[in-house]
Amino acid sequence: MKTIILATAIRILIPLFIIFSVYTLFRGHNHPGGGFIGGLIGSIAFVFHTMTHGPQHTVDTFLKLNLYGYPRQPNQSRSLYLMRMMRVNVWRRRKMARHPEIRHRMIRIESVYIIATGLFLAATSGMLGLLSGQPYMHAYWTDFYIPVLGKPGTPILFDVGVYLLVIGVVLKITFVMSEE
Amino acid sequence: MNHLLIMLPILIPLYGAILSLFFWRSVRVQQFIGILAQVCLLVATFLLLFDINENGIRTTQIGSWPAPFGITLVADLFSAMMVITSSITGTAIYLFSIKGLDKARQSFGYYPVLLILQLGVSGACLTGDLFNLFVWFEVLLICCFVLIALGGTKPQLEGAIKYVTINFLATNFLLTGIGVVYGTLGSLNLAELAVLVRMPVAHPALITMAGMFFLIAFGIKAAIFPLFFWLPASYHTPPIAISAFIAGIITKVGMYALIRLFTLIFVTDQDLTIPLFTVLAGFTMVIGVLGAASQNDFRKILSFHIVSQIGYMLMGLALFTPLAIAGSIYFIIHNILVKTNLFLISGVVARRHGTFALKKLGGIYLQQPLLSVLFFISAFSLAGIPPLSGFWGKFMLARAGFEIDSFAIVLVSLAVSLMTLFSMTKIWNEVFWKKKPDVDPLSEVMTQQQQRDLRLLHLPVVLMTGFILFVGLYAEPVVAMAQLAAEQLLNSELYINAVLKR
Amino acid sequence: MEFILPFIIGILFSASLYLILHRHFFRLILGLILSGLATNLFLFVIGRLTRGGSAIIGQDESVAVEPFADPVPQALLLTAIVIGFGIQSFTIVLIKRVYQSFGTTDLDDMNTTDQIDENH
Amino acid sequence: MFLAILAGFLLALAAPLLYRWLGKWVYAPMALLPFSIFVYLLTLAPAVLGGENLGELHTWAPSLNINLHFFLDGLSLLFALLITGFGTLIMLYAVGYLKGHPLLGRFYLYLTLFMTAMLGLVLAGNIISIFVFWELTSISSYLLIGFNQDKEKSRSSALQALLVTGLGGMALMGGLILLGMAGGSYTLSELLQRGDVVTNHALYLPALVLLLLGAFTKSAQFPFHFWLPNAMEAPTPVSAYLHSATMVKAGVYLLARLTPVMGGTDEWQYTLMLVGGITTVLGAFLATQHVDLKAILAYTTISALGLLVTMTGIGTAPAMEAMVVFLLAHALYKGTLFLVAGNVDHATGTRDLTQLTGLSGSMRYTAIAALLAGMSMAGILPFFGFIGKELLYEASLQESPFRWMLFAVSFFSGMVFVSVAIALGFGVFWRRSESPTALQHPDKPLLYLPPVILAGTGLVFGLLQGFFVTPLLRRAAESMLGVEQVFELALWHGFTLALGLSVITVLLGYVLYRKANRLLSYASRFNDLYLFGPANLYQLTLKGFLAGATKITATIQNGYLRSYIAAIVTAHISLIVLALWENGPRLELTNRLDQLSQLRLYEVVLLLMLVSALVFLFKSQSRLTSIAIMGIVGYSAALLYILFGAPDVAATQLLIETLTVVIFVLILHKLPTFGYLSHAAERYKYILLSLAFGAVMTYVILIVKQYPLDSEIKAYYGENSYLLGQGRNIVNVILVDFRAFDTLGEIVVLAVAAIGIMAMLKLRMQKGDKP
Repeated sequence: MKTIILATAIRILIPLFIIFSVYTLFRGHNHPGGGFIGGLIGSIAFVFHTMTHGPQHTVDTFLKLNLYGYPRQPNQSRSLYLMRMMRVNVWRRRKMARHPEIRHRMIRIESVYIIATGLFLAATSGMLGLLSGQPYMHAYWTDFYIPVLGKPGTPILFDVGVYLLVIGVVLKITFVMSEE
Repeated sequence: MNHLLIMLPILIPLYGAILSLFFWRSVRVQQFIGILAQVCLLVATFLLLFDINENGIRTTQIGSWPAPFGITLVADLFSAMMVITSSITGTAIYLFSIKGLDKARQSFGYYPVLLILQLGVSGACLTGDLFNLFVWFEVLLICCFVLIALGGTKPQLEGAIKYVTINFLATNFLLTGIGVVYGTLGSLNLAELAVLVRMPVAHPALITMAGMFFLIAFGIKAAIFPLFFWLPASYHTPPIAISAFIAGIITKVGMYALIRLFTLIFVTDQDLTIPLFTVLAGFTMVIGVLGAASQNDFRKILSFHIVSQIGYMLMGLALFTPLAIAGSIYFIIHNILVKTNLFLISGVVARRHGTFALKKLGGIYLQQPLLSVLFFISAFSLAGIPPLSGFWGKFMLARAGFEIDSFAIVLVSLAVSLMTLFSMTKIWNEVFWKKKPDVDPLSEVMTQQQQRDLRLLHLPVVLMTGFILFVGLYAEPVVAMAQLAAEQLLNSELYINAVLKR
Repeated sequence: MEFILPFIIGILFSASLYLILHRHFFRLILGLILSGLATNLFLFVIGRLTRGGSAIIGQDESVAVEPFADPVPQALLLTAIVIGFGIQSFTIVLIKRVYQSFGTTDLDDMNTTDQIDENH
Repeated sequence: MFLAILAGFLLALAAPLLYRWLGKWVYAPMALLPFSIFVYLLTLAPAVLGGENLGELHTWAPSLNINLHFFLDGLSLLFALLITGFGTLIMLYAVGYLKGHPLLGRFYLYLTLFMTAMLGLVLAGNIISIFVFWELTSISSYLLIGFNQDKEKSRSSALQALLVTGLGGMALMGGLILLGMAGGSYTLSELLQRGDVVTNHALYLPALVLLLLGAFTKSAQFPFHFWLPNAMEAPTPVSAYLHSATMVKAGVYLLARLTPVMGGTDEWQYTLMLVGGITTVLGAFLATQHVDLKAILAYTTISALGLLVTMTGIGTAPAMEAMVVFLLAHALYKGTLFLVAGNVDHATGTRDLTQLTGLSGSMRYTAIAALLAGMSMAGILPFFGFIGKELLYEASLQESPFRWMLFAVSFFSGMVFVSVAIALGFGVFWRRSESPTALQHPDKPLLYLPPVILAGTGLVFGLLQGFFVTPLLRRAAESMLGVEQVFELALWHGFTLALGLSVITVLLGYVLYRKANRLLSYASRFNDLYLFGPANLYQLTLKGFLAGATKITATIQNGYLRSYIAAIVTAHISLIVLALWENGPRLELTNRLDQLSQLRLYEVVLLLMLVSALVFLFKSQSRLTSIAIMGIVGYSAALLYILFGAPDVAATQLLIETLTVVIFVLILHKLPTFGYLSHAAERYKYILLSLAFGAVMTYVILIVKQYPLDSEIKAYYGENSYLLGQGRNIVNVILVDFRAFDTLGEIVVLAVAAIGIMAMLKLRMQKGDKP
């Protein structure tokens, strides 16, 4: 299966797929599409990537965060230390990576966390209504439109949750299965 | 606040599960979250019950969409009682799992799935929408699949395959049933449907037919005759903490759905349904108890007894008087508590002696007097010996049956309860009284850690036994509430008015 | 078409049941998937069908105008399909594990947990 | 009274703890309790004897009309005094008998539990609470019979007793409910006023049958008598207390209690007389067939119980009088004899009558007790038993169609009683022999005092019958008859017929005693007959039940998934047919045929594709082909969705189908190829079933679509989706807003499925599952 052409094609296609899936997600409220379909489209990109490159590679490419850090100096205040860490990680990554004192750490984004986030977003989108005395999942909409994406509101947030969850689930399933 | 209270039984386990997922790597944190969630749930459900008891049926419209169009959550006494009982059981199971389940299983999503199971129970019991009911049943179902197969030992897989296949079919029956209902009446809201079926409809036989789909679907979930096969094939295979919860709760949720639907909606052709239910109830009781009598394994006996007891619950629905329905409700509550407890006890026994086979067990009467007492109470409660809890349900059902001259089914139920007594004494005889055959001195020695663990395992059992004793010795509050709940069920106007705000 | 669909669905149900009743694992899973498919179609068809018009409100209108497809069965169906997917994939994996553990593909070989343990 | 019961239960539960703290002194609190209740009851006695009925009400489950109603009249008082008085002695005796037994604490638990339950039973004034206590006595009796739990015999006897009395218990429950319905109340005091209403009620007969079943099993009447001798496996204090003096009399108590309510009819009288009579004769006869002391006592107890039932059945004033007097007398002497038998067993290690001789030298006090009790049992003059026997004869000789039969019954049993009394009271102890049976330990005060006291009471009651005893028994008889009674008990009635008969009884009894060995030698000849006896029947039933249950279960729960599914689908088909059979709508197809003409080409292609895919699916033997075909079927379905205006569904279906195929490929590519496994005959059966199933589903769709559907939901969603839901895609608005709750559940399912799949593939338990 693993041919160079396919592999390259997929590498190029994946960003397209993801952009398209996000588009489908937001467009779904007015046209065919929505969280599910968007999520499925998005995840199918990853699935093909996994099938061609193997799960490890997919994880390395898309689901790893590089974090950099160095030990705190004895007399350094905690907040200052945190701020510097932030700066290291956000602005000066490349350069700092080669710094001898810096140790870097890879954080793997477990798909379980994506699932949990999706579930959390979906569940919490309904909490706003509940906390303001309305029934659960009472919808709140903004007054403005965002071009292409449409009108933001809690149901859209819900759909985003669905989207994330679907991606997480499909990723999890494919990873586990292709490790077999 | 009103909207919040009825949502809590759903939100607490949901957020508990989400949190547990975030702490995927740490079993300890998951345990903590789980127990915290269960305790909160317990408090919330009690608050809900008191609230309903005072103010009548509570409803909330999810997303503020008015009644037949959005999804309604309805909490009447029956659903509140179900939710409370399940949260009590859940608390006990959580306590049990900490020491009663191996670490490997615990670290593979056991706690979040258990919470979601709890969520499914709450959802199924509170929802007032037919399709939403289906969704929550699916939540229950997938959790059960996962839990039954968790660990993947051979018997588990074998049980799971039967469980999955048959319940998958049940799901399809349920969906087709929903299709038939929507295709005939054009609505999904239970209250609205209740109104529609009472109006002159195109053809009443279609409603009855739709009812049959639900009878099959929920009949499979509730394990009534002749649809129960998956239960004895699978319930005894997973680790005890899992089978205790599933065995205690799931079939009763199926029974809940049956009672709900056949008191609220499918009441138009009772000339057909009542004799049908009576026959099914009789067979379910008898076949279940025969199955139990023939088994020689602690857990298998208990599993088969579930079937038999489902027959009693169905009997209440078949008799269809306020007292009978109240009897069913009481019986469900009692049975959830007792059955879970018996399973837990079998787990404690097996933890000590490493087996469930009656033949290889023995001598616990002398070794573990406390456990003996706990078992004795639960077992004889199951057998319906007064003044323990089983008696009251049996009494209500028997009286209700006599009152409408259904002598045959009452006599069957009494005979079955004698056979239940027989199999409970069989366990008592073999596991507790009998001397343990071929004692292996090495296996008898326990390290201090093991002893401490074993003692901790008693905690949930004691807790549950406390509830069982309360429900039995001081039955009045539960009985009175079950009667009120039955009145609410049979007086569909109450439900309809509460939902449709008429 | 509307007249024929019920028969097609019937055939699908028959086929799925026949596959399930086979003793082979692989056919079992095929049967289950097919049965899920048939159920979904059943749900779709039994709500009334509307040819052509989808359940989308046109750009110029603010309410949907008849004839538009009944969105309710569609929404139910979507939910059902996704739920079905979750359960199906679990089942597929389960069957794979069963095959790994038991080394057989015959369902009839799996009747041990129902047996009554001898005690006499 | 409630407090007494409560205290009893609490003390019972505390017994094991007390035993741990107090050691053998545990008997002090345990004996003090019944004694203080006894005294308390005595303080109430004057009021009861004055004709009052004391009541006490505590609500328990008022919504079911089940309350803790206590009710004390003559009958209850008689029983309650018996229970507590005898209970005190037994509590003392038990510590002597079970000295040093490690489970003494539990023994006291059960015994006290039983005593309290029994007390509750006789004091209860609500028939359902009578039942509650009734079952408690069964349970505690079960625990007591199985007290030596390591012995197989003991366990099976306990089970037998529980099952037989349990059977009665279930019947009794039914009977009491029916009685409550017939009489319109569960309260005893109200029911007692409504005898006429009850006996004329349509439910009278079923209620009677069930109640009698309950009473007969408990009181070991024929054909349920067999459990009682087996129950002698219990330690002797238990046998003495439960199985001679108290629990077995619960059935008699119930009959007596309900006489004013249900008695007086022919059915009642004849059944009681018949069953009681048979039991009397049978018990007496079987008593002559045994040499084991406790067995003999058990059978004579059965016989005595039979007499009590017979007397209750006769129902006349003299019969009731005889019944209460005999009841008291029997309790006194039989209790004594049991305790004596226990002493002998304890001291010598044997209960075989033929091996026991000349014990009077070594066990003087026990011997005296035995002698006194024996004389009472034989009905010798100054003893209370004498009064009882006189009255029995008088009652049975009254004018009635069955007088000779009744007399024969009581005479026969009297004769056997005399013989047994001689054997036990005289033979074991006083008959001279060269080698008296050796003792393992000397007689102990805690063991001999209780029987001596009991036997002495029999003598005292006989001599001082006028004081307290007569009024008490009079009130008791009144409770059964419902009218005021004036009778006096007297030792000496002059030379009456009854006296003469008594003398003859004693003489013949002596002859019987002499010939006992001869009779015993015949015993083996009856073995064949016992095969048809109820005891054997019980065993056969039990075995048959187990075998049948196993067979049925193995057939139904056979382990084959396909047969389960076939059963379920069959059930489904038959239910649908059942629902539509009688008044289902008729299927109109003709007017729909024109729809066929609207068929378009691409639709035909689609359908053909679907059907041919199915055909290939059946033919295919390869996995990959099958997977591909499944994909085609799924995509065709997606096309169908598009055709009918469901783009979202179609898109989802397409994507899901793709994913499913991917999963298939990932997971199942290593499975072997497959062929047909089922047998040809089965295959045809399954084909038929499948076709029927498909046909039913098709029929359902057709019939439902025959009627118009106007869904207000559809209209509402169409109107409000954009205006309120801010979305033009109605389906999506439903999914994320109108019915977002469904979607929430659905994503939860997905999440759990992912977890499950991961757990399934990653987690492999190597060892067998640990609980």
